[in-house]
Amino acid sequence: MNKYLFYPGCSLQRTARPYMDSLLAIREMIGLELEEIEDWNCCGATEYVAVHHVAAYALVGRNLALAARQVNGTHTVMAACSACYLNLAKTDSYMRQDAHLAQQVNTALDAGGLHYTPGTVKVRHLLDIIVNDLGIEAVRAKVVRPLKGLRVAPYYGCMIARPDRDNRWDNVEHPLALDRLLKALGAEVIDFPMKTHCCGGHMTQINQASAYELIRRLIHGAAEYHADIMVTLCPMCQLNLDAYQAEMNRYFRTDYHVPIIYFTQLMGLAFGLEAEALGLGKEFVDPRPALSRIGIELPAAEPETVTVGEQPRRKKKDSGLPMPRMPGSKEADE
Amino acid sequence: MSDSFEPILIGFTCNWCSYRAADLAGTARVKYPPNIRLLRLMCSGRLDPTFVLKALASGADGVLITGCHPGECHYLEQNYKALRRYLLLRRMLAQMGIEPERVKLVWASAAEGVKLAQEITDMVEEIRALGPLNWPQRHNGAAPHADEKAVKEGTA
Amino acid sequence: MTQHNGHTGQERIGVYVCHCGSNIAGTIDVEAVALWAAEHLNHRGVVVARDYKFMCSSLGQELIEKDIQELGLTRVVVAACSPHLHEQTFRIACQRAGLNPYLCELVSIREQASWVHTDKKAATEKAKAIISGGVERVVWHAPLEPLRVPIHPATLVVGGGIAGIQAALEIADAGFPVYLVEREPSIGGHMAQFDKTFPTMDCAACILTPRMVSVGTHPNITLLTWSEVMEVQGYVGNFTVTIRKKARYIKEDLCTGCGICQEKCPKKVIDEVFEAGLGYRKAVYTPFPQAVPKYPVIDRENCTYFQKGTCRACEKLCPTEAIDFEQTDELLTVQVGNIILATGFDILDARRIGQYGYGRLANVFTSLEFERLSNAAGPTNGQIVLRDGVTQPQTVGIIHCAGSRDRNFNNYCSAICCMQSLKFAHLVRERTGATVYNFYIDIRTTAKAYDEFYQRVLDDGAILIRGRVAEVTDAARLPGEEGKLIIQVEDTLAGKQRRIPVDMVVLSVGLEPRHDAKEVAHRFGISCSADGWIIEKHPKLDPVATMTEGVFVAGCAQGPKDIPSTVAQGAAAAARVLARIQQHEIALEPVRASVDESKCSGCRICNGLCPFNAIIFHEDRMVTEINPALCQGCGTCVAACPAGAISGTVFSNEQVLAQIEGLLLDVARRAPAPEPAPV
Amino acid sequence: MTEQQNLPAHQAASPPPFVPGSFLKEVMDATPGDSRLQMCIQCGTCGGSCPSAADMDHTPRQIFAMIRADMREAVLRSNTPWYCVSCYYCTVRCPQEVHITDVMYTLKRMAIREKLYDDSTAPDFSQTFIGYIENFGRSFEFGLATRHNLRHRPLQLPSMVPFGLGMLTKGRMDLTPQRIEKIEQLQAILNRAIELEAT
Repeated sequence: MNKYLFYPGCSLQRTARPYMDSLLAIREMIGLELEEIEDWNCCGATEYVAVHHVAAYALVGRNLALAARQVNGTHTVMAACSACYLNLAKTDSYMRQDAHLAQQVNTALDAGGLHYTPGTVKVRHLLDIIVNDLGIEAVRAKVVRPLKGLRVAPYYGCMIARPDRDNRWDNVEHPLALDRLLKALGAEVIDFPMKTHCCGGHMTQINQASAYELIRRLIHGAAEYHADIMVTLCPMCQLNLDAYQAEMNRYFRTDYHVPIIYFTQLMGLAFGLEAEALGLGKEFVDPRPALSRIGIELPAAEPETVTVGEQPRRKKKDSGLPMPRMPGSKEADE
Repeated sequence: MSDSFEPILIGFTCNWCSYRAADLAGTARVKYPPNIRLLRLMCSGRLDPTFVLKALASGADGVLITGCHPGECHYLEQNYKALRRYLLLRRMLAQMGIEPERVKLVWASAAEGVKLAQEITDMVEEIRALGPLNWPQRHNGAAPHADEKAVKEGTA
Repeated sequence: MTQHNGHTGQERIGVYVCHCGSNIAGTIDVEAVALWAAEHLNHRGVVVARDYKFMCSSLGQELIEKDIQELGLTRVVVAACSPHLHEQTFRIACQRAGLNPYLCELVSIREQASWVHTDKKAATEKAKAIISGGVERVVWHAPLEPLRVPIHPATLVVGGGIAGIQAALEIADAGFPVYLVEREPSIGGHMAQFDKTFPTMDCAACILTPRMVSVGTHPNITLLTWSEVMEVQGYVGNFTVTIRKKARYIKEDLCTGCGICQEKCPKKVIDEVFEAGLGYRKAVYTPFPQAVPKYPVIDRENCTYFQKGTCRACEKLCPTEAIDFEQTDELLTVQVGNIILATGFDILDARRIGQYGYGRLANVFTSLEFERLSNAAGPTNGQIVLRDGVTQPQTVGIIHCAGSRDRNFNNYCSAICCMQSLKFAHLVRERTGATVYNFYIDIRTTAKAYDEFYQRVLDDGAILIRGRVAEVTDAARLPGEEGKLIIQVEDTLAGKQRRIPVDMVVLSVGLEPRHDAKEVAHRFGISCSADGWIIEKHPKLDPVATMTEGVFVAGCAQGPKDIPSTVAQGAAAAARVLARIQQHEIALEPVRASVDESKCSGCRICNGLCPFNAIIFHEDRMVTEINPALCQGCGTCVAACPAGAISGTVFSNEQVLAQIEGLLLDVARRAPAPEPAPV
Repeated sequence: MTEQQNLPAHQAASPPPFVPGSFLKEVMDATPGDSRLQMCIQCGTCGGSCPSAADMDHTPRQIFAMIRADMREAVLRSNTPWYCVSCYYCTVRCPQEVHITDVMYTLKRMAIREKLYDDSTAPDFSQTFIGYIENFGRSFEFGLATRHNLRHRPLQLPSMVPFGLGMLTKGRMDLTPQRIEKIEQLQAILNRAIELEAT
């Protein structure tokens, strides 16, 4: 069992409840022990820092200070929401770099009887922990219902990989961690070109035309690649792409139907858990047709070896010139 | 300038790397505090520990020794010998009641003008924080504040 | 100009403070410094101190010479720039006036004071201390003679690209022997891969191959391809170099270069080197038809016989029985007097720039791939086509500065990409008529006839967009984008984000130091800058020498440059070497250690310290001796001798200790109130 | 003070003398860490990368040029920062490693403080959002969505009903906000921080 301090964040309590449920459901199976930070507060999302400067960092600083008090055997704080992850990591990193800011934040924390020494805790995202600490092999070992034939678009969104101040990711433009994880579940992972593009963030609340355009780009991209389903790891991305998909369709007079679910839900399905325990069924865009296509509810009937169709524009012809060799491409295909 | 303590440092440089780094800092107009006075040797391996003691005894508050990075010595491996002497020297200083932090060894290649300037800037501040050495006074009767801490750190 | 006379000490020392225009005088009160030296250092022997606008000018030098003769100076201290710049100048001036040149000391108040400090008062005080150190030190100087080392007439040139070829030919044509070592099977380097060369668009092969042939047939050149330098020992004038000649598995004396073995070899491999991964070669191969030498090599890793034990098709079919599977690597040892490193460059791995999709998106090419694509002898016979090998692109986007001028990759400008990208635009326009977009941050066409070429490319109809490309994607979003690569960019002159669909993208990837540049530099006793390029002795005035005597650098090993500059450097390095060879000997700094046998206690502490084996212990007399021919003057043994029996010239204990005292002159008498500056 | 600020005293009258580059300095000082804004080479990587560039009245690159040109009011009236979606593409791609997203946050704060941005939707959204945090310590989507939409898009509210109902019936939204235990502690911290900002 690997133990981590856990910062759930507001979304996992509410809008991303299925993310929380599925995380809790698979937690034991992958050897994840979580200890919630007591009385944590909101990270401020992308809003607090737009209004206040020191207060925005002090707001996050309180969470870091509370986490530091709970350091016991582990000093790693895990966040599942990308915005929470970034805010926590960024505050710690800026407090390390900017002594003046660190001093101001601590002066503020002092008003609440708290103090935070930058660097005391290390902030990491759930995906990072699953892939790099627990390992793809541990995940693969738990798969009892491989997701053969399910075409999945891996969607990382922005804030998990950017800005990567502590160099955690192999590639901020085209990360592969989620791709590898989904492949280990048996899914057919498309080389999704929009995998780190923006879902629109808070734009749905501010300028719908702009927001819908950003949503359209992603949904259109996934549909172009014939993805059955898009997998996400951020509550904001899930909410924007799922809950506003119908609105977006109305706005552009389109008819996309791309279900958006959390990667933890897909892990649970592959592990043989029940859909209900994973919070499935609370989506606006119904994922059931996609899932039943690969017979996910039926216990038997292993589908035949599915032809791993080359993606439409990546076909190689015999007269063709060799492609540059990509390092680690073998590993990524496993 | 205020009447605050302005430390004086002696810097030993290697002809092949750090002296050229100092030249480069100059050519590039990189700024560092004027508290250091540099002296050229052919190699950090030429550094006789006596030179450091002489500098401290003659009124310097700190000594910066610079040489080529490990593995890059112009004379193949003499900087390792400098490193060995440096470690012994720090130990000896501690035993004499002098803060071993007053002597520091850093590597700076001929390309690292900016790094050298930064090391000088840092060390001037460190010595400023330590205060004047006043070697002659210390050794003329007054209890050298040789303490266990200094001895311990010197052996580190 | 001011002059101050002091009283006479034991030595008669002259101090000369240079203004260096305003370089020194702008920060340091040079007049006050000279005045101070005359007044406060006269008890140390300073009899005259002067300041002058430019000490290194002939008038400045004459000033010193005149004083030596008229005032009978026995020592000279010049306070000016770094000794690495003008030490020789002032030594020679002293010599002209009859003073032993080693009795002159140059102290640096420019690099070490005026240029690095802003506080004028503090800089002036520091300059005084530096001069004081120099005066104390110079007292202990001894008259010396330079060490004279004979120069072996042979030269080693490492790297057979155009820089190495040029250098080798210049020296060989002058009548001296050259060893040219190249690690690939053929010389020619990157230039041999190109189709056309800017700005004149001559065919690269047409101008390069005659020179390659000259190298191959030159009686004074020993060409060692498929070879690498393993070890270098010795010093300027006499290096001993060990070269590994890798087994070719071909008997060079029998091979006629007919090519039958290559034709018949059943094993096809992607050629990652010469064809930049865009074409194929066989397991037995010459990289290209005009290769020099003409003999192929067998690539052991891919040869069916070596891997599986059967095949030997080449052996069976070779008409001259030149195949020899039993060959082994050979080690050669050669003596040379000088070395020229012309080891070239690598290109940045475009896969690192994730947003440009190279390796993921088939029709994104690197500049080197494009060179092969457009080369008539390349994998497509010069047809500019997409990765499918047949389709001509209708639109091509060329991205400048890919991985250059970017702190995420290489922070420097790669110097050739602007012209290279414009050349590509010209070739695409000329050969396919496709629409061409060039995306640039700045256009840098600064050499002769370069800007005219830029204008020619504009006239060709290429569309230039000022903006660094943000990303290349195949995710279509707008009508007209389906099936295309979309280049997303801010057109900074229009101030608008644009999405430009194209069929082909060419990345003008930056130049990088060879992946093993650091290792190689270390082998030759020289160093690389933080970027990884070999450091030259002086960036402006000594661009082909290195800090190690006898080792020179030419071409891109020293930094990114175009072909004209590369050739110029190859020739320049050769000229430097030829000057040495023709003088037969070189004068070196007489910095050496020696043992006073009467003081040596025979403790042998120094014995293990010398990496050059210059220290010999005489068991019979129980004393140590230093061989001056092997000693390099580092001084490590001097510092170690507990009996003080070893002394080192130029950096003797007395000289260093005196300098320390001099440098701290003011500190020793540090007063509570700051000394008023002399007026 | 450093020597670079030896500026000619060309204005004797009462308004403080115009100091070229002062707005750049102001923006950089108000951004945490080293934003490197002075290093911008105007290459346009930010404007090319930005998913919202089409909606912005100036691309980020232009904003940086305007900051250098001391066009203070024009910059703070620009909608550019308010269309920033914090995707950080510009930041990671910038060849000079300018912390562009953080600079956008700085410009938002300046514009709010000086009430210069005309369209109040985005600033109001941020203000409403942080209001919930200050009162409860947690964000509150239902309140946020209804309050914000009521104020700015009352006519569109009916179209949002399916969304809201969906969220509620799917158990993804609550009607009442959660409150952290030590809300007073948080408020004390935030108040002290806001005081520090004022100084």
